[in-house]
Amino acid sequence: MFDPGKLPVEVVQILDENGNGDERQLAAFSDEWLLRAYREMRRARVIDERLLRMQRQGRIGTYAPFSGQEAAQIGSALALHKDDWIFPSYREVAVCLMHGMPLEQFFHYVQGRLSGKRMPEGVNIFPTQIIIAAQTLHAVGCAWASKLKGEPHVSVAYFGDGATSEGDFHEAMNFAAVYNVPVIFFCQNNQYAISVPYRKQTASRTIAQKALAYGMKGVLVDGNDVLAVYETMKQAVEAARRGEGPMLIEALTYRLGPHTTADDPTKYRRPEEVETWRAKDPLRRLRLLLERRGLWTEAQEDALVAQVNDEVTAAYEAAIASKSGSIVDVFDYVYSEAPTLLAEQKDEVMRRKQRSGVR
Amino acid sequence: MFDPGKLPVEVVQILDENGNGDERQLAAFSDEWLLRAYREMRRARVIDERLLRMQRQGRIGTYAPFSGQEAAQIGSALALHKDDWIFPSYREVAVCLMHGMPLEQFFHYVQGRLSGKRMPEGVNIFPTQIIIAAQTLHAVGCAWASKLKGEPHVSVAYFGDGATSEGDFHEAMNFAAVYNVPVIFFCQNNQYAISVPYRKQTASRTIAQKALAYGMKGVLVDGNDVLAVYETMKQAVEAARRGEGPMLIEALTYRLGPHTTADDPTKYRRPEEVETWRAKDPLRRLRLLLERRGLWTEAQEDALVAQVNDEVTAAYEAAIASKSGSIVDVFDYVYSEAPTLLAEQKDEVMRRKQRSGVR
Amino acid sequence: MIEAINEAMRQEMERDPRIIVLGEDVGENGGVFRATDGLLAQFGEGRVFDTPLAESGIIGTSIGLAINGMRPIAEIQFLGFVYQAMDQLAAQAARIRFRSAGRFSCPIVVRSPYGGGVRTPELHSDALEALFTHSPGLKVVMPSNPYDAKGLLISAIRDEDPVLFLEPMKLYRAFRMEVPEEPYTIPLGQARVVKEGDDVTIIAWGATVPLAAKVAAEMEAKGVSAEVIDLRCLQPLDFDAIIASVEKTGRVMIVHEAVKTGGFGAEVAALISERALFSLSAPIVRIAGYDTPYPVPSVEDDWLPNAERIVEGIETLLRY
Amino acid sequence: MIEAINEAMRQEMERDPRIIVLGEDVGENGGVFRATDGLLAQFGEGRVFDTPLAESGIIGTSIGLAINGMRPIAEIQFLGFVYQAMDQLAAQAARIRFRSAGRFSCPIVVRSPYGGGVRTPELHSDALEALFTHSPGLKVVMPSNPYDAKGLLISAIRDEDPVLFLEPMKLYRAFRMEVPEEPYTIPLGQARVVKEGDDVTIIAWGATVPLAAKVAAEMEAKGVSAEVIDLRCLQPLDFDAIIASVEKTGRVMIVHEAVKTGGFGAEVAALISERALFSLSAPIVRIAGYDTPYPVPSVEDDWLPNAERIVEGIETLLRY
Ligand SMILES: Cc1ncc(C[n+]2csc(CCOP(=O)(O)OP(=O)(O)O)c2C)c(N)n1
Ligand SMILES: Cc1ncc(C[n+]2csc(CCOP(=O)(O)OP(=O)(O)O)c2C)c(N)n1
Ligand SMILES: [Mg+2]
Ligand SMILES: [Mg+2]
Repeated sequence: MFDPGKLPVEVVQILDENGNGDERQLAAFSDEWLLRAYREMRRARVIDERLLRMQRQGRIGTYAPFSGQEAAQIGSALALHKDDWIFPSYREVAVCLMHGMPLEQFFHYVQGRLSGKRMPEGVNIFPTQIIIAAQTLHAVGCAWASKLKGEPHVSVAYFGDGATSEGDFHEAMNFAAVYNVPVIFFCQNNQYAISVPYRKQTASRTIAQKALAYGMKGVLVDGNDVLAVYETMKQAVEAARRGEGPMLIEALTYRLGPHTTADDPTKYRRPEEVETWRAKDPLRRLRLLLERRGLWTEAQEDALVAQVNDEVTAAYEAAIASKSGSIVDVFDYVYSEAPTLLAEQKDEVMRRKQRSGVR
Repeated sequence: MFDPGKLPVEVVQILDENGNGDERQLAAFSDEWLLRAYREMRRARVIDERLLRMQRQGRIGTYAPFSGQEAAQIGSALALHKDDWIFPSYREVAVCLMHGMPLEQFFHYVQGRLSGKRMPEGVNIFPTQIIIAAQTLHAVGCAWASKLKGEPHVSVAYFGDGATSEGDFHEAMNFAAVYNVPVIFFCQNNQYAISVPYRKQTASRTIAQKALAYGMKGVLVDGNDVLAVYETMKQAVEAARRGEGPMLIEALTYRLGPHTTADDPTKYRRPEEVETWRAKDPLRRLRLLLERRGLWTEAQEDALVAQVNDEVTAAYEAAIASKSGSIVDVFDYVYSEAPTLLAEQKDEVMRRKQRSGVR
Repeated sequence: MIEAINEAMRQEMERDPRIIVLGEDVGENGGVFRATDGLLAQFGEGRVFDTPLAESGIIGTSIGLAINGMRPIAEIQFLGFVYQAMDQLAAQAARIRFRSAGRFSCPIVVRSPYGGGVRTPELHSDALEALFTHSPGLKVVMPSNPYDAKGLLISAIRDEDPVLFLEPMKLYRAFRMEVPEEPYTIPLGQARVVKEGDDVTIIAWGATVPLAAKVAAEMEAKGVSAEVIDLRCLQPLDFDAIIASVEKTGRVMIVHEAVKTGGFGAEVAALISERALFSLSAPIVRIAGYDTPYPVPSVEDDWLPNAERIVEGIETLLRY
Repeated sequence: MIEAINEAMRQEMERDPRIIVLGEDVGENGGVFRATDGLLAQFGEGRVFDTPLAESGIIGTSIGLAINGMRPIAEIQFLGFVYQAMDQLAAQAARIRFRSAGRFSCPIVVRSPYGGGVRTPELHSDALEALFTHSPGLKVVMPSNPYDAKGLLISAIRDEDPVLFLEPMKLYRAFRMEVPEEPYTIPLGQARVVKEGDDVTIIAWGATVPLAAKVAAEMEAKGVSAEVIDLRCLQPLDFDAIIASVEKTGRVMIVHEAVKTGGFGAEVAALISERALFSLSAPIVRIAGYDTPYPVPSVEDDWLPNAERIVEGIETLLRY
């Protein structure tokens, strides 16, 4: 009898909520690394907060904020090589920025422009996936190709707790294990799929244990501890690169904000719950450690925030200033070459555009 | 870390390959019960062999034989109440016969008649599912309805090892556990999905452990031991009836014949492998036990075989003799009432039929 | 319109205890558009279910619920996600009656918002009705205003067949319209003449109906008398209403949001060219989404059928 | 035809090491119809993969393989199972180019047997091409004979877009036809005039082409000159070939196996009624599957388009 009640559950943690941890384990992280991780998380938080505000001001379209999930995103992305492949959902903005997505491009995206969809050449990020869990299969295929070509790159599928309920997640996990390909399934369990809480999503105590169904290893990590996330991810990535196959990582975290700017979380969760999680904020605990080590001051914080704010403003303005695409462009990205009937439609649109002048 | 390599694996077995077992455990089964189980398995085997032969003679259409899986099918079906619901795939002929499907109706089915699709009123068997794993969701919904209505019936989804790779299986397991509904997932792991062997299907050592991904219990049972299958199934069914929710049962067995009559298994498996499994035949081991107890003779065997053969012949002839449906009937089962354009098509067909006479 | 839909479900749930509601975020949250708002509070956890995130699971379990005596109303959060449930809809729900030669039926309603013009992310705006009108066994209903939405949804809920009920997202809050408080039904398969006219027939459904009606009203001022027909239901289809109008005007325009090629407009045009060919005095015009994926928000208004394109189409028709 | 398909894959795999084959039972077993027979033996376990039983998984991983430089040929064992992969085909593969604004393309070929007349169980005979011709970004190819099958498949494999390659199961072993040994291509999007004629145009694809050709030949003896056009590709569509023939004959019949309502025949009829209306001297006739689920083997021959129905249709057309 396989009894889920008897599975031992451990959570990997290095830095606790108050910035404390086992000194021997902490010693593995250089000051430089700690500063970098903190700076990246702070940058991500500032960008997220700005984007949220800009959406409220009507400057950008619907936006899915990630505040609270910085450690999971930055910690995992820090463990990757530039040539590794990332398959994000809509919430992995911090991951994408770390992995080379220009901030200006993201503005194109949230302004609903076609140009927002094109990653620069050489940035190995697959277009943001809207269909929950569909990208997990693409990541497996991509990793499979790396393996067949003998290339050392790892693919990472990012997804949420809700995504684990979809059939595609299951098929992806199974294919990955059967073909033993270098893919990491990185789940940010932020406790909610829009309004649906974890306990309504699955009766499984953890997501990590779902790996057992595929003969795969699964790890549960404190997703608000950037050190633990990095360490876990690094080990998984190295194992995958060595040909040891896929792994599932569950990063336990929390979405502090709404699901998207169209969502009102007060409909489905109590403020006290949010407060409990605020105490576990990933930035706060690392900052406590840095301060204790005398590595970070209020002045540095202010300077960083100001700098990122300028960066955001500049990126936004550059996006606004660049020419917006038109309906005409749409026809160019359907096939390698537009079939006759489609080309006719494009002509019709161009004629109409010309007649009515540039709008 | 959840490490699949560390999961202990046990197989429930009561009767071993040579018909031996722990006497205390065996004592729980009455002679009557043992005889009934044997008779049903023998009947199933005779029917299966006849159907296979009839297909080779061109008397019936494509057929998916189940020889080797009698213990799994009969053992599980014996543990059910008539009001319980069964959701079979194409291979659960023995289950369906046990649960009330008239043999004659099955002949209608394999002769490709519409009438073969209609279970008699009161027989709670859902139409044979062709789309692998799709029925697992129907079983969950049906069990959910029983729970909502406060009825004590259990639903059973039957499927194979291959089916566990489909997204629908995953979604069904997850829904079942989340809503804690009285459904049993009964997997006959017969080692192959057409030509694909178990090891290419999943990297998981067992199917039973897949239950852990859903916070569900999973049991691995020797599927060629009708006593173990019955006992395991009975416990699962009773627990479900008590409101303790779903369970996954993996019955380890083997498909001795081809996938279907259109399949040539010599393309993908060696005769020695089949021989190994023949030694584990579910009928043989129970017969050895019966004989040791002096409950069964060659004469009884011959009489039973003859009787079932007569039964098959009679059912076949009755099916042949009954009027075959025509294309006209097809239009009556699309909607509760045929929309105008569909009714027109029916008229067209009837006119054509009349003009060309009954063909 | 969203209130009319909510009211229809509430009243039917009061009438029939077998009706349950399930889907993603339909419970506490009341649906991402508030279509199911208040239902959990009124009917409790035994009637309204937040499901795991799995569309095939939602439809597949609904089938099992239906054959065992329940009447599920399932929500697919946006129609673009229905691809995940195609097998359960088109190969399972649609064929239960057929597969069991009438022993079982599958009375489920699948509600889903669809359509563009509201600046959604990718795959939230697709109009995919044609996938289902090509799937025998399914009924397909597409209301264009609150009154119809309520009456058609109640009919759909009471229907013995699986019904796909597609709600034009853009119209959810576009109307102020008095809707009778008491429950009422509108038979599935009856088109509605939105506006009578003699010169041109405009056939539309769902989101494009108010647009067509508006353009028709404007054209009236210019001396063009356009008849506007709201199909309301694509399956069953009120073919008589179409033919009657075509015979009167001889000029036909079909307006839908789905991509043109293989859209349901093709079927309407084909039926006309089969049964009323000689009534036509001009080639049939289809105004539809272009043959591309639904585009990005910044250009969607130019992609969707709009007044400009409809006027152009009418002018083309009148040239004959 | 099955040999031609096998040969096309083999020769292309010899040419291009990026090509791999994956699907259920395509390895050891060589495919349930032997389409991939011998490929595993020749190219080994690094090029030919028996996959787990999961259609969405097959297409979804093929996409990932393709964007990272491989050229996967995926098999869906029977087209009726493609519903399970609808999202990965219509919402993913089809939109990769669009979604990445041209950064990525998705050169995969999805082969699948389809069509009736061979006494299969349920959901093994469905003709579902219309689901994909309504999904921009996909190409849809449907050969009707061994020569075309080889040339079209090689083109599909070399194409930069996702191609759905639908093989009429009934024709797998229906021909003895000499097929050139060397690799050759037939451009996607060119119809073929199977037989010239002046009185009636019969438009068909895939399985119905030989049937239409046979009836046309028989009608010739009765003094009716029917032109038969094999579309070969539905997307891109050779619309010029259709118009040219319609302008010549003025009488059009479309023959396909898929259910009539919403089938690709509707699109062809709609296009004609849009662009060649005044060339028509008779209403367009569609001979297709009826609007029911594909039926049981005992009655399928009466359900499918057959000679009797085609002759009837021609007689109807000639009455005008
Ligand atoms: C197939 C599909 N179904 C439903 C949705 C609508 N939807 C968007 S986000 C979301 C919740 C996702 O939850 P989770 O996977 O936990 O990710 P999170 O948003 O928490 O990061 C839902 C239901 C979708 N985009 N795709
Ligand atoms: C969705 C789907 N994919 C593929 C098939 C074709 N097919 C029929 S049976 C089968 C193998 C099933 O294997 P398993 O689940 O182990 O059941 P078994 O046949 O061994 O009883 C396959 C691939 C199908 N019927 N449905
Ligand atoms: Mg989440
Ligand atoms: Mg099997």
